[in-house]
Amino acid sequence: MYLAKIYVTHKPSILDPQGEAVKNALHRLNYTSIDSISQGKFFEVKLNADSKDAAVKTVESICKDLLVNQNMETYRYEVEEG
Amino acid sequence: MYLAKIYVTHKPSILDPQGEAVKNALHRLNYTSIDSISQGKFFEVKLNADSKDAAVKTVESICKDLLVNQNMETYRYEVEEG
Amino acid sequence: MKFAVISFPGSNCDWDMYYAINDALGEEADMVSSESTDLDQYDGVLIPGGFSYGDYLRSGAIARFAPVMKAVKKLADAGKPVLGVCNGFQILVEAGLLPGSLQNNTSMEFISDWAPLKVVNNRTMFTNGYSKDQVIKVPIAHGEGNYYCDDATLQELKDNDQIVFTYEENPNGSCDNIAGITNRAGNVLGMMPHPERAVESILGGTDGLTLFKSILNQVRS
Amino acid sequence: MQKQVELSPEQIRDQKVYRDWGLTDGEYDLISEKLLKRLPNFTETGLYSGMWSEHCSYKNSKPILRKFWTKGSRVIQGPGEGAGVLDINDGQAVVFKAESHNHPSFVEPYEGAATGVGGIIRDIFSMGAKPIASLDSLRFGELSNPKNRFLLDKVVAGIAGYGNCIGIPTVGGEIGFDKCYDGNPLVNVMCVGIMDQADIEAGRAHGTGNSIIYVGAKTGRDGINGATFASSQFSKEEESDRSAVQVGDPFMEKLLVDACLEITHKHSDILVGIQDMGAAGLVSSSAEMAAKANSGVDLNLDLVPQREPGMTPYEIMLSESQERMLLCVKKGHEQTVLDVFERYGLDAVVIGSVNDDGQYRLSQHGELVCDIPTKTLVDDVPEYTHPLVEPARLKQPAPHFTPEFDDLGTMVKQMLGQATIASKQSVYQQYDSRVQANTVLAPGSDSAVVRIRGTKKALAMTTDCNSRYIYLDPFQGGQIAVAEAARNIVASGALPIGITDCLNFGNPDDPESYFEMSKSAEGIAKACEQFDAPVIGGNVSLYNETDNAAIYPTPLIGMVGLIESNDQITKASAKAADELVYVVGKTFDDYSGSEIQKMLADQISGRIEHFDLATEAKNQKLVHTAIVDKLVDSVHDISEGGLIVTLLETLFENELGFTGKTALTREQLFSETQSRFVITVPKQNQAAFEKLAGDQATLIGTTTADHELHLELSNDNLNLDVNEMNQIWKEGLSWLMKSKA
Ligand SMILES: Nc1ncnc2c1ncn2[C@@H]1O[C@H](COP(=O)(O)OP(=O)(O)O)[C@@H](O)[C@H]1O
Ligand SMILES: [Mg+2]
Repeated sequence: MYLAKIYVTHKPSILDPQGEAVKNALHRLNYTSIDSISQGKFFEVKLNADSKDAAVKTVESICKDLLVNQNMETYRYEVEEG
Repeated sequence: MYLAKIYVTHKPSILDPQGEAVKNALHRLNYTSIDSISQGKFFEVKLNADSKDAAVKTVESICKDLLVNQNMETYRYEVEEG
Repeated sequence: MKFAVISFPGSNCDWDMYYAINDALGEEADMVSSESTDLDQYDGVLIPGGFSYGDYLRSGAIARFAPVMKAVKKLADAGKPVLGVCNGFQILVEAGLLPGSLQNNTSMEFISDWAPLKVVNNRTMFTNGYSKDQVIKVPIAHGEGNYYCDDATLQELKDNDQIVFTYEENPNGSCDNIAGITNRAGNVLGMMPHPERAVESILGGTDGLTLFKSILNQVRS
Repeated sequence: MQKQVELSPEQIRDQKVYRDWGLTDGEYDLISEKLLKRLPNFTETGLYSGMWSEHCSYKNSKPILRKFWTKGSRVIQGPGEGAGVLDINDGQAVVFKAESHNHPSFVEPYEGAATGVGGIIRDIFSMGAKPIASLDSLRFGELSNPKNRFLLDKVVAGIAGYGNCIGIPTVGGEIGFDKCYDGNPLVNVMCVGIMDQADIEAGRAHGTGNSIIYVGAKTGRDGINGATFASSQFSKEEESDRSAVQVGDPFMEKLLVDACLEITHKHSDILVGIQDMGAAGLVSSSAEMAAKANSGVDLNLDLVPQREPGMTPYEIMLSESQERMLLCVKKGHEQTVLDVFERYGLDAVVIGSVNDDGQYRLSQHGELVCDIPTKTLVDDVPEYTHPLVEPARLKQPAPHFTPEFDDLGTMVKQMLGQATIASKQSVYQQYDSRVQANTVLAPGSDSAVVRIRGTKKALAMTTDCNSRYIYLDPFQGGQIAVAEAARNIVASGALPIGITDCLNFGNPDDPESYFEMSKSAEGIAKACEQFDAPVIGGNVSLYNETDNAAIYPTPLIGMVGLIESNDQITKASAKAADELVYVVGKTFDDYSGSEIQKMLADQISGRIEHFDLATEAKNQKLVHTAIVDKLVDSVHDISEGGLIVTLLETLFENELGFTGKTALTREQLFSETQSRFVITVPKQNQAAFEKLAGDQATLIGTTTADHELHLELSNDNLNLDVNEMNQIWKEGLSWLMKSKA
């Protein structure tokens, strides 16, 4: 069994209304030291694979197929045995 | 300026409809090797602070105040200068 | 009776609630901004549906910090009626006035339809006009209406008769088919279905009007 | 900072860079030799390319749009403004318009559809109207292709995501499936608003020294020069766009709607004009507002709120960032307006002012980066007429098609499960159709009906277009699209008062495609006059082709009808057992372009027969009179799938049955002869109804309580369990969607 941690974030030039709204809320709560905030997704995936390489391959392809909208998002991941 | 990376995940005992839905979709796409998947949130926060300690303190408290619903979610973070 | 309808940035059922009280029920309701801090002149508070602050982060999470929420708590503590519908329910939960949480529908899709509901508890100030186990028809419209709480909380809800409405056909995966609950004292009701959309027969039914009439009954008697 | 090196005017000319932006050699020469008498610089060339694109200028479609009938006694504002306006009595007006977002929805379906909704809503409230309802009209390739399932899923989620959040009910729409939409899905949305006639606003900037105020979201590198790309054909290699995808923020737009309506209602004395920033963003809104008022503007781009550092004038002016509006406000009164926006938490900034020399002047970092006559951007666009060539398929239509099948019951079941026929509930239940608490008929009936609070009036609305008929006969097909919309409006108890359109076609440079466009417009125009429903606005989407394969010509009709008294609102579902069931209109062997032809022959072909506007109008009048006289309980028009589908749909909701007899053949149950309705009449009204109807209606049976259907035909008998049929129909679409790989 392998454990993959996948981090999905907005591409820089894409509008992130969610992050904006959270930042504004924090400012209203007087956290004025917050300069910017962006909200992304974080997946923890447990999967079976014959090797780490095979696991990485699967992770790469589920990112492309489903987890990530490549029009708007970028991603990175770590895979470890676990 | 400090950069905090905050990871928010469902508590293990709590229902995660989003993770379930993603898993089912992956199974329908024939990724049968996926054993489980949980979907959380990932924030990148840029903030001003006088010291790393001060930054950590702010991050801790914005998590508790707003970013995390402690009934259902847990969190961890890393803070670095940046 | 004089109600306050709380309007948050992004509330979109605020006027529906306002008209339900002023036109259909024939009582008085004011539209009150979420920035206001004083609700002392009101006999009850109605927190409407919508997408407060875009429902970004988690639905209701940002709204809970609006200045008005302190006043809502005060009014709730005084035993006056507080009703949260849909996003209003989500806000009450985030604010800790009601237990549990509202998660994504299991279909991960928004659902809008008429839902048959069972009145499980008709001895509350919101439901005294219904008979026990009466099935009523009220519209639902939500993406995050999947009520969830831990087992201990659920047991408490049951033991204290806090479950008020359940779905006849569960549309969203909520535990024990819960559609609406009260706080322990029974004066704060949160529900996903929209009673304010069922107050005129031209709109498809008046089962929701009975809920507002129940509040009047209680206060007047 | 990614400071781009901009090409010099000479480089633009010599390397013919303007061609990449969609300007032709002739257009470029016109600009440099006649209009400017000098070479345009980089920014200026970009502005012309955006403003002279088909999407903004209608340079290819204007000759066609002129064919439409736009007068009508109710018209307050015809085509030309953000949206058209019609008088609905008592000093009130209805405002509506439809818009396409085809290309963005193909590239990024969720955001493309969502921003389509956001865009059309801005057109409505920029007129001063409160948006009260939206509708959609969607076309996809067949669901056997996973890409189309993905597109449908995401497009619907996008429409729902935006409409539900902003709190405007999505009350109706339509969806069709045909191979030709593979790679060219259509996503059209329509928005309807109401207002007091006294509050009408216009998109104008006049009065020297008056201020130009920018409000709403910051400008980013979203959809830069999208108007130009929307006006070009797709090719497979070019699926990825150069600039960032536009993302919608419905929360921000909700604040914008409320704030702008507050200004139009409370501060109309200081508001000169207001317009949304749609295609070609800041340049089109500012240039159009100024050109309409014969003035010019001076804008300082440093003042434009920007999301990203280092944006060039070209990027700032042609960005299609969403949720932005432009206002012209009387000099000295800016603060009043800024204060309102501030209360809603919106960014609002004075970015320039109106001038009296008619120049369009932009400065950035203290430099003049554009200085051209405003009119040249808007009014000097050349207009193109194109050769028309009748496509070969129209000259020699295929021979008459007669459906052949074994078992009638099996055929009915297969029909009910077709994507185009099956219930769309799994789609429309994702739309909040009741927010605002005015929806009387939500999706599921013939047209949606929204009452006008505080009056006895209600508005009926529908979107319709059977593109198969237009493909087979553009002129008659155009008429049929309008007739079908009117039929849906009438079925709900209303009378049509006007239409908006969305002309979705292929490449106008293709003479056959242009022929289809031209002929269908003539058909639409003719039918509009017949039904007293002028065209008050619309939108054109050309170049819907992938690698030279064009869609069926699809001129969407969005129609609005008025119901004077809300006790006339009529549903499509029969209410009770023991009511008489009539078919209004005659049934012939009409299978060209029908669903059954598509099912059995896997293509459509043939000649459109037996349609004429006079018969259509006569049958609609009968139905409307019967409704007003309170003789009928339910009315459902007959469209795709024919009589049997309509009859079953009439029975489903209340789980009724039917027993009856007809002289029709079993094949004719699937005929799609136009101008027909299924209606139910309580027995006590039989004499009165039959007297009114004469030979226009035929009694075919009665409703029963046992959810069984027994129908005797001239050459067969049909016996069905209505609840079983209901299940097939209801689950058909989800079933096709779930057959995921
Ligand atoms: N995409 C959609 N969005 C909202 N409602 C829809 C959609 N597609 C169909 N509907 C609703 O489903 C019902 C049937 O649609 P349709 O078959 O197109 O009707 P008709 O053939 O009478 O025009 C209508 O009430 C329509 O508004
Ligand atoms: Mg119809």
